[in-house]
Amino acid sequence: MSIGELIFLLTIIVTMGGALMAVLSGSVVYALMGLVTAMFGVAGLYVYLDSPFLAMMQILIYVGAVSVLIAFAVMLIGPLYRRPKEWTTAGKFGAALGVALVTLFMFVRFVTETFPRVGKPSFAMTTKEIGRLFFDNLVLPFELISLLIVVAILGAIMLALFSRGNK
Amino acid sequence: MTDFFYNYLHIYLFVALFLLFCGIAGVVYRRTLIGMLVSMELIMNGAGLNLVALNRFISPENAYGMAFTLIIMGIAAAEAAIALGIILLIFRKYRHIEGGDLKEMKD
Amino acid sequence: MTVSPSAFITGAVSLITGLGVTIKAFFQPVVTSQYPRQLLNISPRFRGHTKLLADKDNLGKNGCIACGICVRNCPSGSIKSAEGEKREGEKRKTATTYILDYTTCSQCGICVESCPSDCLAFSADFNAAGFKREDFYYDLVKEFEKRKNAS
Amino acid sequence: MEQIVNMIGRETLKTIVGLIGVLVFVVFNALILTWAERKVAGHMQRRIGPKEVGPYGLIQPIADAIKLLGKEILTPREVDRPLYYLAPILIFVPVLVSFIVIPFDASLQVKDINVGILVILAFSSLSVFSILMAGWGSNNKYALIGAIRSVAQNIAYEIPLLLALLPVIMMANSFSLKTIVEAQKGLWFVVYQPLAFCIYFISAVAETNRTPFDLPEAESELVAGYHTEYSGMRFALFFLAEYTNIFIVSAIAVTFFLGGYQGPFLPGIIWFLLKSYLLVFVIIWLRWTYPRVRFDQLLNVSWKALIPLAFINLLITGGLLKL
Amino acid sequence: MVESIKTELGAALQGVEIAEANYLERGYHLSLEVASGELLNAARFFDERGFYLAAIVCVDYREYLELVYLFANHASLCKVKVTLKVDPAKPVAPTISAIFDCAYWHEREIREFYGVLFDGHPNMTYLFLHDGIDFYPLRKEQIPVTDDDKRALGSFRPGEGEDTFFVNLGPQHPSTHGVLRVVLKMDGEYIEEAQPVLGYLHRMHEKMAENRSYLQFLPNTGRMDYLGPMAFNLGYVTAVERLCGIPVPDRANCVRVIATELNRISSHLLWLGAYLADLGALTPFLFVFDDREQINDILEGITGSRLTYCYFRFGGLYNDVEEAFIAGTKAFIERMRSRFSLYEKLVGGNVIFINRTRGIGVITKERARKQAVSGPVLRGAGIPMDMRKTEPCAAYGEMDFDVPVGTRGDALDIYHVRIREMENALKIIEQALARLPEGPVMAEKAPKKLKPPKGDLYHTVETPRGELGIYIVSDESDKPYRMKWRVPSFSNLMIFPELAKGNLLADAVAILGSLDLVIPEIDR
Amino acid sequence: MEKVLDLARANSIWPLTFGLACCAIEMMSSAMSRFDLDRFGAGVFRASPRQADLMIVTGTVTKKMAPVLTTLYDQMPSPKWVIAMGNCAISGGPFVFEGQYNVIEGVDLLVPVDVYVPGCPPRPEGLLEGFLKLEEKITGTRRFPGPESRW
Repeated sequence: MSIGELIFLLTIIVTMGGALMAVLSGSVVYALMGLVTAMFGVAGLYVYLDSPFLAMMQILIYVGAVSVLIAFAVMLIGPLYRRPKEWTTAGKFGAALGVALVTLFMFVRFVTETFPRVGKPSFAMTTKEIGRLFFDNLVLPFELISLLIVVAILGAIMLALFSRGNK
Repeated sequence: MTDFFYNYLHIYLFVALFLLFCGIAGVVYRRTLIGMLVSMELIMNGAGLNLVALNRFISPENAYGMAFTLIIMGIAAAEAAIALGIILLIFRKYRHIEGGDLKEMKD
Repeated sequence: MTVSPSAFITGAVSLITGLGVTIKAFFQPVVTSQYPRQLLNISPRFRGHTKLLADKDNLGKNGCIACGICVRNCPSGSIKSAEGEKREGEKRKTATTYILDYTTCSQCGICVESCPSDCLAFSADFNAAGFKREDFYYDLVKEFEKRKNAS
Repeated sequence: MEQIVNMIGRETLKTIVGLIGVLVFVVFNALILTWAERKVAGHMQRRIGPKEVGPYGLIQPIADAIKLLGKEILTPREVDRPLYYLAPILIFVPVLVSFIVIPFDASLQVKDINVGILVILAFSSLSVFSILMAGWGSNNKYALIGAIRSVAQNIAYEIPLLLALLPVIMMANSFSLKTIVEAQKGLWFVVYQPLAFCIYFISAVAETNRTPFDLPEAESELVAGYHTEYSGMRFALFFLAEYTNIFIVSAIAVTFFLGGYQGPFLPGIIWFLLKSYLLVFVIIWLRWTYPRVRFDQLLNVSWKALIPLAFINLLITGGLLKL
Repeated sequence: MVESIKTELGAALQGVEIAEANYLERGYHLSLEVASGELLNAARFFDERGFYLAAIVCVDYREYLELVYLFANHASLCKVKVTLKVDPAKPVAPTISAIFDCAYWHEREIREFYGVLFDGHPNMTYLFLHDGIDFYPLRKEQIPVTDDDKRALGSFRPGEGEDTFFVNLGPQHPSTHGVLRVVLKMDGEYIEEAQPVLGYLHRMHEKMAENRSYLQFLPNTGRMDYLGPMAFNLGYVTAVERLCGIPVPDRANCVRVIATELNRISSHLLWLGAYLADLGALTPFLFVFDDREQINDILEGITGSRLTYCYFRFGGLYNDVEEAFIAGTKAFIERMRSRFSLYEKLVGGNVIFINRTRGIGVITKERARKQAVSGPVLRGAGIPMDMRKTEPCAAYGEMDFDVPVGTRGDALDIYHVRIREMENALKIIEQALARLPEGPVMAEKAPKKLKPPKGDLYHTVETPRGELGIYIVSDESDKPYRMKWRVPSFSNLMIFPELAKGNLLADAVAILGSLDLVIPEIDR
Repeated sequence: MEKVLDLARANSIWPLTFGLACCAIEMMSSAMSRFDLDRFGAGVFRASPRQADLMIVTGTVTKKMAPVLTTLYDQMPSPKWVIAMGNCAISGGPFVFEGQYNVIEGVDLLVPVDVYVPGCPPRPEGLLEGFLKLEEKITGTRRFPGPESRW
């Protein structure tokens, strides 16, 4: 096994472990930490898929923006809030087992049957190409997403203002 | 050369599936809204991974998968911002963030 | 916080003048007096703890007559005892022990002012420090003898 | 795929050596900077600063470091242990990653990644996380408020920081730091982009939590902010990371706006360090001059001034480049 | 003014005898004794006519406890003493905290030191003392605190609840300059409620005063307000001189003015530095200490001490000044004048500083009167009240100086008032130096042992922080029967909870700093 | 090894920002331009007890303050030191009298004190001397011959 494979396996374990932690841990903070771990793992997988740009964007947006936002909300609410019990130990175990079984089943039943065991062909998509695509074939989704983000920002600001003024 | 682990589509798809089901389990069983949000993000991550992997293996001549993953990221960010605004608002109003107990959403 | 351009400019100018002050100070000489190496000129009136002065008529012995006025007048009871004995051929007593508990002294100078024989003065001991509280229970008579022998 | 195999195979050694070099540099840099900070502060306040420990007090930071290492390793009872332990370690990851891609000289760079600047920016968000973990894990109110402030501040200033770097990326047509430096053969980008430079610098000072934006550790309000409960070695790690971050933001500013390692006569590395430490000096200088801004003012500066300005600047740059 | 108040008061309170007092001997113009039913009427009367409540003093005469309410006026010199006798076995009095807000704290203080219950007071918890004290410290006889009382008193504890988030500012906190503790109830970064907890440095000065002779108490004055000890010294010696009728030589008076003003500058300088340190700028702190060192050198040259000077004596000074002092002071004036522009550049003009302080902690004139704030804080609110002008002691009457006032009443105004006060202090010092006469510095017939005649006196001086009132009751012995210190910081702190409410945590620090508190003075 | 550690500790004493009363002003003075504690590496005042090595008790400790003070001391990681600065901290100073009910008569009753610096307040030189004494205690040797005590 080469170092590359080893790291790849590690990345997968980290991703899956993080996902499990995100779902199963009792405290929201740990769930968030799990989520961040999983996101990092996915970013690592993107590197293996020859798209470092996407990996960096994954970290930048998911870790840098989304999870920080969630963390921010947790901290704001946190000190005042007694966390309810989310999982019992048995429930945790069962859930993990269930997820694993379902995944395995789906994987065997559909994925392996649908997609062939292909090797990775060579690939030369650069950041430039993705950009081109956005302004070419995908211009409508791109515009829509921009609009969505603007609306989201406005909405978030409005919500924040509203809650402040409400008091 | 090509028989490294990381050259097989199935592994990526397996991880993506795993993320998806973890996310679903979380959304269903989590009681706090923030916990649900975390699980939603997991689902989105799974979807993104799926797209990129398929793009990479099935149709390497274009980059639609990657582009859509970027779009998903944008949506995730926007969704997180809005969701958190709502959660904070709910918290201010009801002093808790447990989804199951939110019977009335009208005001 | 709407900022008009002129306010913005004055603000920026004020920030830069602030930087100017500190960079000017950066190149000015330091004002530090490096204590163990250098000493400040401490005022001769500096109030350390008290010390006994010599008798005006007889420089060989201390001037304290153990009258106890300072003991009574001290606001915080720092002067524990001032005892003396009457030596032969002298009109007044001479102190044999004069215990000052410096750790309760407030350096107000009332003892110095009230001393009828003007034999108390402030020492210039400006840097006392020690490892024990008891280091600062001074016997001023013994200390006076020590000073006398040293000079 | 070929690339990756090659990278891991052949360049592993180079990367490891580079990492060790980076570690040594990080420690050395922090030692120098703590000394310089105290010395500069001292002279700005017309005093000497460290002097008695070694010549010109140069041994001072080493004494501090040894002392901090020799302190009792103390874990407060009420802390959330995993988070508390992890935070000071995690704050170091982005620091190390950033050093990998910074070109100290034309040939002195651990790895030239073609999305270099994105690596730095992406990983810098990790430091926010470690601050959050520290604040939450400490189970201390001051630390928590400090952490919340830090996050809000980082969210607010990450955007103008990025937006200020984008025009340069557009002009150089690359994410790679080395290419950006090479693109400044003629004129430095600061000449074309003075506004972007100012915005970047302000945001960078805010990102490193330095006065006048040091709200997360505002001493008069929050005792010591997010690292209130940390002592000894763990505190030293935070300290180290803070000073390394100062250097990194200066280094990026130099790379992006001040021509990186380019300069006449002297070797590139000297020019690079010279420029970087000059900016570090400015940051220290700011700290010892200004009072701290208030929380709402801090956010206002970013949302109402820096971000719109940066956007306008970006639009103008884009337009001009197309023409 | 005094006449009209007297007739109006006579009309308002039927059947109450109003005595005119000799102001020069007693420090107040009118005195009247009311029954507990009429106290509220009297308080309302004074409230309507724009008086402020300078202090409430309790005196234990063994047969009865006497509550002394001292009213004074910002507009003109008219002080009224209202007394109320209370049964020592079952001490109850009506509260006037609904009319004068500052009574809220004064009454709490009296409750714990004398055990007087105030009927209708909203919060009678411990303010100064800790739980372990089981007697009323200032009563002449040791009376144990009953269990009921103890339970009712109890020291302050922040309530525990799910929805509250408390932050302690102090007692060990970088921004409190000592051991003040403020418990802040927070909503995010905003303050919902601020509650100061005092007494972490309660050093029993008032109790000590009853145990010591007049002279022996003198060193304590410098330790009450360690930043402006000269003014406290001055207040105490002039009070005792006024009580005993000791004349003071002209030269001593001039030197007193110079020393006090120098001390005022050093106090304001330290405030400036500490305030800026609160706001996050450390360099000004060191710059002002540089200037302070100059003042310390000058003052140490005459007093022999750097901080707790203890320089004035009844009837004069501890020792005479020399040429070096005069030369040094002149040099310092030169130096200081040039430093103001530096501070203006570094601090006053700095846009961050202005934005941090403008509109923060706005004090209206009405609030200032109700809370009886004084000193620069009061002048920042726009009321030109200065005891150096209205009741000049030492040689202040012959000095020409301005009383700077603010317009908005915010922290920035208070900053400007303090800076201009320093400039005026320089002016005063210059004048005093110019007319420094030759002669002795100690009155010739200053008695060795002081036994003031029977009576009471309310004497006020302007300290760097505001109105210092000393209320002395003498019973012809060599020790004061009761000595109450009406300290400026105590009154100034009282306004803080109100100012902090609804502001950011950072603003609270800025407001607390602008009040310039010295904790030992508050705690006494 | 232990020696190097001691040397480092002695030369990098970070005090806790902990002002109680009058002496706190003199403690600040000694950190300021004129005296500059930072020369000895001791100028880094930390507000959090977790990061401090030295507690300078500057002033009167009252019974209300005592639990706070001991808590702070407990929060400091060892090795830690205490300097009792000023007479109040050493023995309650001028505030000790018969019937006093609120002052702790000496901070050494609460926490172990390493160095005592008497005075009311001591001059900054006194505090610097205290620091040198503390260095002496840590390393076992006195670094500066230092100025003689002047009686």
